[in-house]
Amino acid sequence: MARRGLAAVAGGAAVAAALPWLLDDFLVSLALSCLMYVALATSWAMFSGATRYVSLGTSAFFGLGAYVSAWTVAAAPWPVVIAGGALIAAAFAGLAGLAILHLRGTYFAVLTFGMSELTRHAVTYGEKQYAGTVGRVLTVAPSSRTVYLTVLAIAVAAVGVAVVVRGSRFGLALIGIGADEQRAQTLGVPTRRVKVAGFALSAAFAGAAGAAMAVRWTYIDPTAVFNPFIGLQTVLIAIVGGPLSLTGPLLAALVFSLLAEFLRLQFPYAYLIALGILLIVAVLYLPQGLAGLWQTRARAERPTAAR
Amino acid sequence: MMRVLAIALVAALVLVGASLDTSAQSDAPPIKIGYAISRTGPFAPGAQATQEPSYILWAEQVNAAGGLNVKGQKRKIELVSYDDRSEVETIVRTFEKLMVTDKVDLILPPWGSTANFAVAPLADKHGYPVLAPTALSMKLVDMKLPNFFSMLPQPYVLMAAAADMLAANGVKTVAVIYMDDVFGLENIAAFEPAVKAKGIEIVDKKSYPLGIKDLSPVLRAIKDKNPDAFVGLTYPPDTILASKQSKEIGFNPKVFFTAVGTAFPLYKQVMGADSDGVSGIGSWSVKTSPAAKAYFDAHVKRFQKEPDRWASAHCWAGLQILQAAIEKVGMDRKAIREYIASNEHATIIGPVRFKGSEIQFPGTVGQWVGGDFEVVWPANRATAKLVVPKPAWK
Amino acid sequence: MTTPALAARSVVVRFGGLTAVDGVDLDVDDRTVVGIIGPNGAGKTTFFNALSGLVTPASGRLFVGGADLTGKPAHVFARAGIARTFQTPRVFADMTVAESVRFGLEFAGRRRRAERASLAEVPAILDFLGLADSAALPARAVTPARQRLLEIGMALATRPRILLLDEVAAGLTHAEVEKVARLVHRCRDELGLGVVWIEHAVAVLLDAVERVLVLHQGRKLAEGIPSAVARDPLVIEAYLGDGAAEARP
Amino acid sequence: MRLWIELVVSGLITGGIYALVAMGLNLQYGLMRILNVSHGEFLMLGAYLTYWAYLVMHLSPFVFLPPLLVGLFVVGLVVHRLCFRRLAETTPEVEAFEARSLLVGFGLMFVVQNVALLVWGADLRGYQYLAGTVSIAGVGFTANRLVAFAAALVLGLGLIAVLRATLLGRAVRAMMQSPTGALLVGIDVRRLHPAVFGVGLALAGAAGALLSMVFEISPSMGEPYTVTALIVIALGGFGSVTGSLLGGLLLGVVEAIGMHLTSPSLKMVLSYGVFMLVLITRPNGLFVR
Repeated sequence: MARRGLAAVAGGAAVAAALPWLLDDFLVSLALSCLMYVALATSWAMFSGATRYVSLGTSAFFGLGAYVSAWTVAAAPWPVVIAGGALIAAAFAGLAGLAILHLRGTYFAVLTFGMSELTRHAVTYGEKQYAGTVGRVLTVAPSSRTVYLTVLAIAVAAVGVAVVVRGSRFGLALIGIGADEQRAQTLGVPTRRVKVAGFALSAAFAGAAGAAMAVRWTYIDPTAVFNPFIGLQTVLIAIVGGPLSLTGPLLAALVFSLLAEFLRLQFPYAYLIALGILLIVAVLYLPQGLAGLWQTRARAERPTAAR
Repeated sequence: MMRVLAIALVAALVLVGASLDTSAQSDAPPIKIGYAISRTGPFAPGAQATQEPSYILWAEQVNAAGGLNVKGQKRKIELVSYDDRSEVETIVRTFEKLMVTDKVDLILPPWGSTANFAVAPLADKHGYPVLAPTALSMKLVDMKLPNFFSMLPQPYVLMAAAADMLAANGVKTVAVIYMDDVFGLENIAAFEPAVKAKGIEIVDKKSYPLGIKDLSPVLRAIKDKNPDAFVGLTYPPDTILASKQSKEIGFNPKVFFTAVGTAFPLYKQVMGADSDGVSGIGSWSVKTSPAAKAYFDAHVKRFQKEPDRWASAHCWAGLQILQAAIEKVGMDRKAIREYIASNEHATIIGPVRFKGSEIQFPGTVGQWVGGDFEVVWPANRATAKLVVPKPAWK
Repeated sequence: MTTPALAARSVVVRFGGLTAVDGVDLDVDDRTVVGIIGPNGAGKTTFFNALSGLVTPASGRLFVGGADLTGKPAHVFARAGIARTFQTPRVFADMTVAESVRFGLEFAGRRRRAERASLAEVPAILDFLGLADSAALPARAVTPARQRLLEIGMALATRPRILLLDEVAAGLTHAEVEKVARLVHRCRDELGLGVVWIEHAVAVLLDAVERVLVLHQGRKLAEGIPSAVARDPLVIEAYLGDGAAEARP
Repeated sequence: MRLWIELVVSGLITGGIYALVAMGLNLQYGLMRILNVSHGEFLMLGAYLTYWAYLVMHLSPFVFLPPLLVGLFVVGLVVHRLCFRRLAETTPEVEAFEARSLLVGFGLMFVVQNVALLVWGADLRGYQYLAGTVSIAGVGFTANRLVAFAAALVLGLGLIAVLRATLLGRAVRAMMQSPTGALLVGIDVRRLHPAVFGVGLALAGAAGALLSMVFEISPSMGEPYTVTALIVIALGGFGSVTGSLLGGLLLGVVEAIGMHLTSPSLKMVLSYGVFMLVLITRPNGLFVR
């Protein structure tokens, strides 16, 4: 399974990598948005889907990545900037995880939301106090093609890592924690370590995505990059896709981004109403998410059964 | 599976792109002018108060008159507009669509500094001139983008005018609050040296975050220091909040100045007679020129609401400049850009010209006088006489 | 004297103001079956939670194979060879029976205990329990009795030294209970495990264990061979308030 | 001393509204595990309807309050029937239900917010009602803030009284502790749940009506109140309506004093910091013994 999955990821990535040479700027941008949400939703589902620790904190990691980019892009090579965004986000998630991963369910969801708002305001305050500004202008920026390929690489890495994790003991531990945390612990899973590591790993992708996307906007401020909607939309996509499946969030990221864009451009005044209704209908009538549509297949693909 | 997905993605992308290709055919092809602006999200109140109505009104007026005169041919305007959801990434993507996919003839800017920061370099890259009525940041001007023109005077101009006005009216002490964002920070940075140069002492200086719901603790502390003037470098909700709460605690400085939103008709609606004597950023009134009056009346007729007395008219002036440029040099964007950059333009806010990205327009101060918002500073722009001290809250 | 496989010394567990376990000692050696009985609320399950590391005792010490594990998280206990089941089966509902068993092997059961004759393969464990024909079913779909067996299977997959069984016979028919008792003995004899078995239905237990410990209101009331404990007046009195009929073997 | 009185009273006034917003949300969450993130949207709806009634029909917000409460109650019944009933039937497992009801909430948020946009436009709006200043012990307060506070308190205490004094109310409270208890007391959950959901929306609407007298309104005004409600609920404890009342008042006072002692810029850092700290260290709320 893991090998087949990775091969499929490579195939998809090859096609996506050719897009900047085939399509115009707008369609490439649209593809970029899709890829961003592929990266965010897949990495989210890798941790939150498996463990059922529903995190609304993706925007915190995304925003931190964006700020790392703003701080360093003029001085450091591009790969270092991206890696920096990923590392800072992961380190932050690790520390935050140590403090909050003992609470489950709604508590965790609300806490992660609070964490991302707290981060936003703390960055605002810190920037104002120590840099005398809240927003930052990024005049040195790599070409949009570079940004696209970078986000593609992040998305591919997110999917690839999700596939590998799914087939690994680490992934099994995450699923065990989601099924019954105490039980998993009594079977020898070091739950705390696994949770913190999983949370940090998933945050790394959001941080990298934030670092890559920020340079597109010339100017970033906390309101834009810590926008809670980034986190909410990620959760929404992952759950609509089917948080326990691999392909579900991926597919939902594409469907959702394209659908939202299509509705926005076709019905400029009422599209969010349509989107809201579609979302409600999807939640009510697809209890397993989009992945439920090919449920039987997904079952056969379960890694532990296949091995 | 993944390969199928990837192909499906490409197909869907192309489909979305193709389905949105809105090309209308007619004998005299219309001029396609595109923009994305906030109809939803946090930027929407600002965008809908000061910007999009003017775009719509302008296109309607031009079309009612038969269209724009382009090289002897009357061509109508076709607006291609989208909601930008107040999201920077969506703004970038939509403007790419407008310029690259839709290949519109011209674009109109989005609302607010953040959005213009994202759009200005993009428009410059594709060679589209932009006349931005709601971008207020020296950082943007300092990028020296040839195709970017700011229709608003920058903070150092605005704040210098405010400081002049304060000094001329015998203000010795001032308390100031400002918002924690690019608007507040750039303005406070300009305000401090401006008042210090005039020998005015800042007795209190406090910043506050977006979305604040209670300023009374701050205002009470300020009241205790009894400054001659109060200056709020505020946005509409906080402008009104600061006013209401100053009234609540009976804080009556000689000059009460608040920034964005003071010039909104909403201000008078919620403050009633208390609006009298409140000053703020504003640059025009119906008395400024007959053209301004005509704009005002047309706006009220079309939208059943008044335009604000600051950026709305700058927005309209930008559209006037664009119109003049098209009728003078045709649809060549390079020529339009040159025309804008190198001429003086007659607009409803008076004659303006550009130096780099910056509009050459004096800083002004407005005030609610006798139930209307008037320009009161400097004297040569004034449409009414400045009232100092401000009458106490009723 | 050799070090016991599991030793609890004056273990105290408190919840807020309530003392659920109050100074209990217990030694368990390899290849023995120890029973713990006591009326409802005696602190049996809480004591198990302490023995498996799920709750940290307020005072007292826990030794596994001589090593002091007091205060360590539950997975350390699992890796040290303490396996347990839960009163209401806590199987991984969405996993198959085989996957559930594999889970234990992947974690605590991963380390080889060369000196033990433990079961190291999923099929071997399923065969041992007679669950082979359910291997591919989701855990949620098998009968409650089989879920109990699966619980034991998951525990065995950690390749333990000590097996803690929490009311594995509750609600079963007489014939099923007999089978469980045989299974417990096989764990002792074939796998060399030390077993601690909590049961509310005392009659079943007294027949199957070598030594029994009686808990009452968190304290150890009596300890000894079943026949002696069953005649202990203190024990009988404790059970009178809770259904004396059950207490007689 | 006068300053402190001012700060505390000012904080209490803000906190009263916080409490009212939080109580409705907490009622829904406590009883049904629906964390309705569109709560603020219904608050916004209440605000707009009140504004509209005032402007078009010249009705005082207080005259309009009873029909508004009834109206939003009915909206609540309909929303529950259309969305949450089916969800509860198809998703018996609590954690999954919570996650999915969160998504339904987002859907509702999109719908309600944009319906308001279509109807009223995006502009900031407001009106003048009881804008005069009242002096209490030498400290001035705008009449509408005092009145709004009083109304919030009356509604909040009224709700608590109903929950404590009536049989049905006590059953609701019992169920908020243990959902299975409903079956034992023989309560018809299929009727009770929509009703309580409706009450939650009605309370949100009432809060919106009161807020519209004090603050300007816009279609996107609701979200921050949802967030504040969450903070208050965390302070007072999930599922504890009385806790929400106290938590709201406490948060208002803490913010006012904190803002005075530090800087308004730190206000948000402060609120979220307190919120995180309380959740991490006392997940059941500050007022649980």
